[in-house]
Amino acid sequence: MALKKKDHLELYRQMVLIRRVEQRAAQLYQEGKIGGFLHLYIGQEAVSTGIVSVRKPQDRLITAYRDHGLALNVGISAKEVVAELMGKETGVSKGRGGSMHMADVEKNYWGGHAIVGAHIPVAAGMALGDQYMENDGVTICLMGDGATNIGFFHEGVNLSAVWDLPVLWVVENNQYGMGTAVGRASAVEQIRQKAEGYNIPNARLEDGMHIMKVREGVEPALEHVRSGKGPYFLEIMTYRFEGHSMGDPQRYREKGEVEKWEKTDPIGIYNNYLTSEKIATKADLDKVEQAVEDEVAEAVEFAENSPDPAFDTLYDYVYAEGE
Amino acid sequence: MALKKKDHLELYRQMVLIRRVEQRAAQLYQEGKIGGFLHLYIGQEAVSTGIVSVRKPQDRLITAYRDHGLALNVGISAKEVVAELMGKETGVSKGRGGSMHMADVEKNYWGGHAIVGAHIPVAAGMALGDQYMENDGVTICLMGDGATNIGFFHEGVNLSAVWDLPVLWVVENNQYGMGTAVGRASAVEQIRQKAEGYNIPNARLEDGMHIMKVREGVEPALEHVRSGKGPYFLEIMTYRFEGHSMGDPQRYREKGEVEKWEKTDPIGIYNNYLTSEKIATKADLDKVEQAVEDEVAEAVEFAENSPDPAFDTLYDYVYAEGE
Amino acid sequence: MAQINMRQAISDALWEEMERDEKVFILGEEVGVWGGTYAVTKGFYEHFGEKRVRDTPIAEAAIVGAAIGAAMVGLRPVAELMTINFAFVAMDHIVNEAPKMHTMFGGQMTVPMVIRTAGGGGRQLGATHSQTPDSVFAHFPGLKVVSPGTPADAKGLLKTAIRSEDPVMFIEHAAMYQVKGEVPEGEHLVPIGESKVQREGSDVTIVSYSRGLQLSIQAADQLAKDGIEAEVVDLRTLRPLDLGPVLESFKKTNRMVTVEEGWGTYGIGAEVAARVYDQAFDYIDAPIKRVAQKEVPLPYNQALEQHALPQVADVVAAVKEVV
Amino acid sequence: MAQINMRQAISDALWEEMERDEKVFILGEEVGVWGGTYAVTKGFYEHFGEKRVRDTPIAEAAIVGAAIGAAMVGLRPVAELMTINFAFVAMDHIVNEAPKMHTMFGGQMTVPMVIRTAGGGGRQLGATHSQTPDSVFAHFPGLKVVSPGTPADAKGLLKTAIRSEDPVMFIEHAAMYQVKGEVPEGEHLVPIGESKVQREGSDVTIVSYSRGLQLSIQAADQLAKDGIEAEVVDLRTLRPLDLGPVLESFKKTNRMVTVEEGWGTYGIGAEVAARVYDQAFDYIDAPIKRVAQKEVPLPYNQALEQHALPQVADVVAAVKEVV
Ligand SMILES: Cc1ncc(C[n+]2csc(CCOP(=O)(O)OP(=O)(O)O)c2C)c(N)n1
Ligand SMILES: Cc1ncc(C[n+]2csc(CCOP(=O)(O)OP(=O)(O)O)c2C)c(N)n1
Ligand SMILES: [Mg+2]
Ligand SMILES: [Mg+2]
Repeated sequence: MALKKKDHLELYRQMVLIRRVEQRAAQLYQEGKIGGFLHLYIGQEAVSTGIVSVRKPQDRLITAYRDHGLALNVGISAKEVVAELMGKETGVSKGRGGSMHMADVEKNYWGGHAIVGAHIPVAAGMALGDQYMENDGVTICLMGDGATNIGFFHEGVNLSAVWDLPVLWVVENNQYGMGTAVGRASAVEQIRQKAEGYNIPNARLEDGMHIMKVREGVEPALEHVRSGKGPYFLEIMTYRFEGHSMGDPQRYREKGEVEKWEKTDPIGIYNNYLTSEKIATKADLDKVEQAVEDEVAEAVEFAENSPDPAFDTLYDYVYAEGE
Repeated sequence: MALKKKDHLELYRQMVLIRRVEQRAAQLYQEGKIGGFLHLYIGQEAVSTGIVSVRKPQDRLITAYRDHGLALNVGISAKEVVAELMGKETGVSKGRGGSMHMADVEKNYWGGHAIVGAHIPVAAGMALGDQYMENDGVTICLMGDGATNIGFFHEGVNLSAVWDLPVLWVVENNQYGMGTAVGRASAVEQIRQKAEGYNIPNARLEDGMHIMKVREGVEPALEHVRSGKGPYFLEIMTYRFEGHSMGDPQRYREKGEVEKWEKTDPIGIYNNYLTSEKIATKADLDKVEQAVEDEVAEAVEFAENSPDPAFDTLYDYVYAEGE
Repeated sequence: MAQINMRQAISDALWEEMERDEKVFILGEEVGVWGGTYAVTKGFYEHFGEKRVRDTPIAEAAIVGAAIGAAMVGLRPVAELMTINFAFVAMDHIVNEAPKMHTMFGGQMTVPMVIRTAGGGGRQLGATHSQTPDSVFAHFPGLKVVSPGTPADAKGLLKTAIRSEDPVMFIEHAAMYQVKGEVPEGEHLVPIGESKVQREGSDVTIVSYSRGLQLSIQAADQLAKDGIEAEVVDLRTLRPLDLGPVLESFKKTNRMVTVEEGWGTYGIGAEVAARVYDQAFDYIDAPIKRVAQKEVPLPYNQALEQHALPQVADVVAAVKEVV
Repeated sequence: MAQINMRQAISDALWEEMERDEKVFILGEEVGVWGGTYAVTKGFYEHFGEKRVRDTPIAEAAIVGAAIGAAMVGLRPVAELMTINFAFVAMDHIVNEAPKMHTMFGGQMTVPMVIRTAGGGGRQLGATHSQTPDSVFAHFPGLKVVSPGTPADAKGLLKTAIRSEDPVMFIEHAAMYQVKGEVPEGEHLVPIGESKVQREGSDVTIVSYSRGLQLSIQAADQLAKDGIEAEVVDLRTLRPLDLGPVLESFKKTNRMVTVEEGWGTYGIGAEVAARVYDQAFDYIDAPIKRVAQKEVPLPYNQALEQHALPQVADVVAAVKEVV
């Protein structure tokens, strides 16, 4: 799929939108307007944006709690995202889910799951659904490096291989699970090696900070799965610039580490790429950025003015049927 | 460790003892004198006997519910084993555990565990204990092929690698987990490949029916671990001649499969080996067999005449301390 | 009406629902080739094929997790956990994923799935394999928990569960598959969340469910010989709990005994008693007695195990205390 | 006596026990380099080193399983589960391994370990991360379950738990680490299995524990202004449950309210109420009222979450109903 200028601008817009929404969210958190956990995706924008840019509408997405990126990529409006963060009835999950639980089933985005790794067998089940119903969709399941150590990973990934399920496993290796560096929690050098234990074809994408490389790596993996060859396992190297959640003292980082990685800021890289390849001018990009600023400001205003869920709706979604 | 004649006769005795105790147990089960589940080890005797013959006293053993073999190998008397099967106070676990829960801590045999794979992290913890206390013992953890698909396996084995624990993982690949052939439950051709996902050195021992080959394979693996190089992962090929437990219709076997494997009966093979290598005469072996017959008859009598646990002991071992 | 046993009733319900709706499928350990460890799905694999009767690896979290995922995207999975004791292995998915999805995403997803499993003791399976921890699952809003005591209810409730839009945990009793009873022919549906008087009487109300119901009916028959007419109310559903018929009966009898096979502490009877006292305070003539398992992990020895389990005589004695 | 907060009290208990006995060690996610997600083990890694303060992979079953194994061979592990919600991931090991080992092998093994974890809601963490499922764990004989409500008890109970020969689940409340109270200096041990009157009164008995205790004390203070003197009994241990002080108080006041943060159905209050009715039937002047969480998975929105959680006003209202 060759990208036109407007496609590039759209991808750039998404990445900037994620960044700005999250930066604003961090402020709102400090102001006490957002509560609970807030896991920022800052630094990893190229991964979700790259993936969503090559998926087809029938491809389902599911991820862990670091889920704002995908939410914005699939087209949930900044309004609904910010409103959800503020727990409002107008939020994408009606204020029930918060930061960790954003989904939009209409957009084939299945959330946002807070128990580490628990969504992995669930993703296998979604892929089983498509296989059973003979749909040609692929389930794309994102997870963190830390999640690959929990039993759910083993059971879900093995099942996908035994049953040849149409699922693309994507590990976002941002090099830490909370404060634990990959090497202190996993015994292999590359997480993709874990796929060998399930006989699943796999690769590591060394540069997850460059959206074009993400696209290049994901597209064939996705087509592999779509063509009926069973699951595929992709490790994508990236980095989380912020703390794990708000209030992380970040004692676990090596000195200078963040600075080193910030030089590889995925937005900076893309900006550079677009201008140096003459795909877009600086003015084009500034315009995109300004539009995003406006959108985010509007979203915050919308969210602030939205109502909390009414008390009498407390029992509304406990059961789908009867009680 | 070169074996003398008397050592060979002892190993032969153990294998025959396991076989006869279990055959007798199957009868007692039919007579209603043994209840619950009864998982026979028949066909796999060379594995446990070979392993125990090369372990040192400081090496801890732990396994799943198919645990009579190890129990007899470590020297729990046939009396205590049969009494446990019959639920008697004189049983090795005082009639509380039954077939699936035999242990003798004095003999460094830690049971007998009925939840598939749950003992794997426990074994890692035992090895951690030795590492922490700077003992030079190795924890030898046996498990079935089926157990390698559960999350516990993944978590326990990974931990052993990350922490360099002195544990020898042994998969007894008897080719089925209940009625499910290995290939229907695991995605790899050889189960030892799973160790690659943890960067653990590994091997498959193709012939687990010949006790000499088991010894040859296990000894270096054990020494690898003992020398401080971290865990080792060994897959041993074997076969279970009987049903999974009593009352298994065995619809899952291929035609002629059992017959084919029975030709490789580990006791027959060893008998053959001992006589053809002129290590022992047929008369020597007959004598061993006769002694075993007598021992088993005595054990059954002992067990039948032993008392049930008294009702007033019901609460005795619920807590070690207070209530 | 036909007299059929519990196994057949459950099997018929599954069969009919699979014939009716091809979105219904079964997954679990040994449900296929083996025919189900309790033979409930015997013949299903041959008739419906491996797509709809799926043997899984030993991986309970994957079984329940995959069922959740498949349900989310439109199928109607019936996940079988061989026994309720293994439900702990899938605990997160049962209590923390399945029942939360609908509410956490503001009603966007439903999880129309059934987890079928068998509980109960008395079969000498030892402490880890003999539990009746029903209250533990029924503690969680979002989950429906059903546990039938008669073949008719088993059939009717299971069919309703399969058609329900919510996750339902369906708890059978491993020692009751042979119990016979009349089952209406044709479409027979029993609503979830309705208790029922299973035997009429005027002197005392016995509240129970599942195997406790059996004990209660037998006790009532014995008590009748002494001129005591017990009314037996079957809860059938443990969440949502319907106390209507219980209170109605109690207002007539003013005396109550609760009967459950599991441990009493934080068990079913405690909740029933606490509610009845609260809601029918003016009708109480004697303290409510609870009959339950003695507070120990069940021992293997048969006599000791039976000593720890509630017996008909215990129910009779409890009733005599209150009348 | 020093005024210290709950965090410090717990931290001190751990520190002192680690200084006293070098068999005591800590393992869990982020307990080391990070210093504990609730900062309870801050400074421990630096002082005791990585051998005794062990960061683990995200693998709860391995954390608890390894602790069990280490305890079996002679160490005294304190396993930390970041929150009680993740205890479901290790459920089998918590309820089906640790509490069964001692009894199943006829007393041969003990499992002297502590599982420290934090429960509770009110911090906008959403449905999967906000639970108080204490009764679920306290249902199992063989396990001891402790949940302190004051810094002094937290310290004294944790020290006792670490010295106990039995597995103890030690449940803290995530929103109470800042709560201050007087803690005796020097060796301070509080026995497991003893309830305690935390505030004296003569008009009504409020039974609670953990954060419920806080609510109860605050309610009692308010009630005092209206001339109602509430006696507040703190259960402190949920298994074994000590009703001595509860009954004693109730025989004086004849009125009771139970307060717990978790769901009422199959919760703590139900058991307390059922026992009190049974054991003090002649002293009851009014039905016992239970204050508990509304029966919904907790929503993210702050106001709605608070609406679902029990409040001081609810306790006051319940008391006014019964006096
Ligand atoms: C089962 C479970 N254990 C622990 C946690 C707490 N926790 C939340 S995120 C996290 C780290 C996950 O790391 P990784 O998978 O690498 O994802 P990342 O945060 O880096 O995106 C932990 C331990 C949890 N949510 N669930
Ligand atoms: C967690 C759990 N799930 C299911 C079972 C039931 N079960 C007992 S043995 C067994 C098969 C195990 O197969 P394998 O590990 O190959 O050991 P083998 O019986 O061949 O020795 C199963 C499914 C169990 N005990 N525990
Ligand atoms: Mg990470
Ligand atoms: Mg096997």
